[in-house]
Amino acid sequence: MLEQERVAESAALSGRATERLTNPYLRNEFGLETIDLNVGPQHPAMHGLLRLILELDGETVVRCDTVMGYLHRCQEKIAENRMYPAVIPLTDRLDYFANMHMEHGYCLAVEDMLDVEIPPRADAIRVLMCELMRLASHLPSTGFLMLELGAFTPILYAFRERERIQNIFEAVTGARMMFHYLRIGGVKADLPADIPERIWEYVESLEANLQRDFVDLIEGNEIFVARTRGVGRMSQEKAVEIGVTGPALRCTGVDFDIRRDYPYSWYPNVEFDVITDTGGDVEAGYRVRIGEIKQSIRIVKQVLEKLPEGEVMGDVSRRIRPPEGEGFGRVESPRGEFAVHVVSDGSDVPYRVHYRDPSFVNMQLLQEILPGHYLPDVIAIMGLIDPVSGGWDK
Amino acid sequence: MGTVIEYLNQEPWRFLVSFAAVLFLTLNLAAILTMSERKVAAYIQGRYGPNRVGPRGLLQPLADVFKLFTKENLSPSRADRWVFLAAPIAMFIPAAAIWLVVPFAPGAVVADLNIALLFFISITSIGALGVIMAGYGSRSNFALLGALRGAGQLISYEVPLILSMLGVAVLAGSLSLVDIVAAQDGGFWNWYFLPQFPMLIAFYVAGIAEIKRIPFDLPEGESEIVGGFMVEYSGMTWALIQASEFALMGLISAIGATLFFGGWQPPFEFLDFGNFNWIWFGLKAALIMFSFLWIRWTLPRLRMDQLMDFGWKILVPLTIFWLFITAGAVLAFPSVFG
Amino acid sequence: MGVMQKFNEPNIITTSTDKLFNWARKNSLWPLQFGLACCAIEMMSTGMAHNDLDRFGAGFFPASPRQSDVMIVSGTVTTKMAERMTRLYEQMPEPKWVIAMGACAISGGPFLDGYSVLMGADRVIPVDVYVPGCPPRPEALIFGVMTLQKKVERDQQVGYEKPRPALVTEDGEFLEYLPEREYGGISEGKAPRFENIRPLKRTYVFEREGMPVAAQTDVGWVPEKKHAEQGGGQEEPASPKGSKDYSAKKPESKDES
Amino acid sequence: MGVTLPQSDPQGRPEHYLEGFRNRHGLEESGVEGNVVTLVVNPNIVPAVLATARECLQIMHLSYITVVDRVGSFELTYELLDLRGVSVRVKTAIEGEEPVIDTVTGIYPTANWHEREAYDMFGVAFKGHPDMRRVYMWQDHFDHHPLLKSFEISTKRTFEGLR
Repeated sequence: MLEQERVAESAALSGRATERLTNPYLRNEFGLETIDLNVGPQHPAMHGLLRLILELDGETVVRCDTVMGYLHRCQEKIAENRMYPAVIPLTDRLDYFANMHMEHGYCLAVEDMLDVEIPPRADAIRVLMCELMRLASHLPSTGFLMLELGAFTPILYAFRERERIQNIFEAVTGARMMFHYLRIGGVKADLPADIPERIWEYVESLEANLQRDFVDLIEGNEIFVARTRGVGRMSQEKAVEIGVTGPALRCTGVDFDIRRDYPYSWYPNVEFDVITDTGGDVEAGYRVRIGEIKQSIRIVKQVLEKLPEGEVMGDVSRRIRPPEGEGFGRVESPRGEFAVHVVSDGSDVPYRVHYRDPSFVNMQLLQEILPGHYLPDVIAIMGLIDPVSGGWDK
Repeated sequence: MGTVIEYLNQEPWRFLVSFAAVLFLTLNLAAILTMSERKVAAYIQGRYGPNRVGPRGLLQPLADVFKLFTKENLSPSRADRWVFLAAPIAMFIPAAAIWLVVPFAPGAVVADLNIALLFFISITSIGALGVIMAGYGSRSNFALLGALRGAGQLISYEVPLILSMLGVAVLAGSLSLVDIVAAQDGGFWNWYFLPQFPMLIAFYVAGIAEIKRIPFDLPEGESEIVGGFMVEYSGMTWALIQASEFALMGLISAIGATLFFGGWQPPFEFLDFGNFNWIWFGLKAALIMFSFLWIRWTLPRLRMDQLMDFGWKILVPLTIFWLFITAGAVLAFPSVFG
Repeated sequence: MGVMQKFNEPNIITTSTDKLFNWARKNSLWPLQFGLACCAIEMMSTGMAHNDLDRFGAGFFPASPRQSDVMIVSGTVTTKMAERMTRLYEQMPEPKWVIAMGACAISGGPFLDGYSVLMGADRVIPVDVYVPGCPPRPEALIFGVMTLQKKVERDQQVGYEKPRPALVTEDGEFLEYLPEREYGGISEGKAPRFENIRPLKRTYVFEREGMPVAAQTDVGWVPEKKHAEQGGGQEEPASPKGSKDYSAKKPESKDES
Repeated sequence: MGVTLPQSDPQGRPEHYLEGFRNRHGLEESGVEGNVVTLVVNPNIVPAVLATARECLQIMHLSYITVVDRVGSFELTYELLDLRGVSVRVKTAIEGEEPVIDTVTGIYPTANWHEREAYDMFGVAFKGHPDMRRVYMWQDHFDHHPLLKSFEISTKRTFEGLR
């Protein structure tokens, strides 16, 4: 009884499933005898809840179809049901590996509508927190890449560093992951007195063991090179065409970084260079991330040296009612360009909030470059894009 | 007491008692190795392993085994039931049977076959059959992929395994492990890992591939095909497959110690303990086992085509080339190589 | 366990085997790798070096549900995922437990008025331990695992009937999808409580040495006087305010909830 | 062959883009403030406008497509970036309850999933889209478009006091 129901159900959805049940040696339109592998929502290497329906000929991927929505938490509908400051905790849960950047994007969008002047100290603290968050996101993403290639140890070292950063975040904002630290117009509270030294110490220690734990352990490894060089190679036109942004785009050589090209917040007073690579494959993505970690350390040091004095909250009235109109915020999150478009109708509640999530757009790469790769390469390419399911499913 | 041992020494009883002892050894070795794997992994990764169960965590394998005893044995509805249930047995046979020919101490070997190496090779190929049965039996795409990868890998890595052992057989002039160990007496400079160093490397790498451990972890690709051929197994059937995998690991290190590091031969004359020489055998096998554990937690996994290229294009030519050199050396200087 | 089923109330044989097997199950709870959302990151950092879940024997995260005992529902369960979650729960071999980690898995959390969010994992699968927090700290999850270990310790093979999972109706016939009503109710953001999941009797008591008996309640410590007038809430099960019977009528009448 | 991007300082470029659009298409409104060019365009010439942006003006990146449900009509905003500091916003308004507009997937392939998401959330149909399916919601029996203002959620907070 169950079987017939499933067959009927799949007949409705797509014809091939039923034909396969009756004739197992079915050939698809390319004349290949393929099996459908359902790399389902619960899978150790799917960076969250993504279901890839891979049509495999042996181990080579012939066609790939992504099914999303397994973590669709209706962020945009709920945002239309909250007052302006109350949406900030929701943005934390968007891309839960880059919480600070999400808050920053939303706050920039709303401040774009209000004509509020953000004190320089608040801007500097925001940049400091965002760069620490970038460290806490790039390190585990290299760790996940190695975990998916089969090495279990680098992820432990990555999370050891992330724990230390989370201790700093806890001291500053009070929470380990969901900070709700930024406010519209500034920052909730000033840095505690001992935090700058602690951050300086930590950044020094990270710089020391970054070479030992991450670069030496991974970069020279022949198996890592064999598994990642030339895998998921894409040309610059293809990457820009698909709208890929962030490390996945920079690894093909296009040097586009929102912090430099569309400067926001305190980034103009900080020098850093945009890391690009020419490979366009998974190994280039790894190198770009390691380079960006070094750049973030450089930025954190500069911010700590030039931390301006002053209060941390602009003069914003307790009840935020931006005038009718639209606000735009664009931020360079560790995965790419995170943009927020807020439409207000003059009331206390945003009329419409639209998040442009980098993981959602970068994932279109899967359908373009996967055919022709082996199944283990699919997992490596997921490591190149490093999407987060809270982001793409909104 | 003496008469009982006399009585037990006769043929039918001697074999049964020793086979029971070997089975007991295999299961315990598997349990100990699961525990040591988790502890070694933990210390490599900078954390404590299981240390809440019993004194410093030593009862952890006991807890795991008892829990797996009482787990429900599920088998998928569309699975081919008999093949599904026969697969763990087929994978456990090589791990248990080959201990019969391994010499633990002088005179302490269950069956002194004069074709011990041939016996070892033929039995390990049953393991490859077990993997295919497991993958086919559980009727899921992931298991099918794991089984096909396993078949390709295990069969194609038996060739370098065999060739790397032939070098030792040529030197020792016999296939029996007891003779091979006897031929390596004297100090460690007589052991065969010196003249047969490339063969040792080939044996070691093919051994890792034979026991399906990282970097040749493809049949059970943890992060790609979720559990490979083991994806549908639960409870005791899964425990039997895990036990066979760890026992085979212990076995490969035991055979490696016997062939290349002189079995129970002490490294120096004065360290000879007479009948207690099994300490040396245990120490050498343990060192090789530790190196397997060490490699598992540091290296990533190879891809299927790289695995095949490495096996056929590098290991097989290396072993054949070194086999000719050994044979030439034995013919050219019969006195030196005896 | 054929022989165990013959007895209908615990005796010397079943209690001693219970003690042994419960000790074994308690010390090797293998959680299924089932990370949904942000709580999955905290679950991962629980398994990592800083606070190590492997110390309790629970560090081995098998990826396939066949080899796991505990399903840690860590993150928001959306309706599209609820059906997958029940299927995974069905595939786990029998002595299985569920830890609902995080506010989303307990009751929908910050996404209360989400149209596609399931208001808590216990609407579709029976949950044993709830770990509140958004996301709960790794220490909280370890405390949840230890609480589950205490519950497993008191497990009885005989005389305790585990609740049926949701995808099995009264007469034991399998359901392929969640019943239509489940989808309907959810889209209005107030999904009714699924009535043939009988709430578990809250017999659990967390023993803390040196604390007064009254303090050992499962609702946390209540001051002495207040506790008395609450009728010593420890004995009778704290059932929710009366689970409404939704099966009969379509829940389109807005005023009822 | 790499992607050529304009040099870094966005001095005269917004005006240059505005010129490019003005003399190629009839724009309802257009304006430049700071580095942002805003165009309001009739819905049926949106693909043409974006084609000129892509081919003639080398604006390579379509950031996102926002749909706003103004109860009677739908307001679409196409945000284009030229990856060097200038962004172009093309706005259109589609009347009626059943919005239909031509797809831009041919010009900017990245719009594929943006349009699928717009269809899933608002029901805006994009003519000529390769596979117009829902992205987030489940396919079989959920025939609402959740982000429409008409799709009420039961726990709607009313802010009478603060409206």
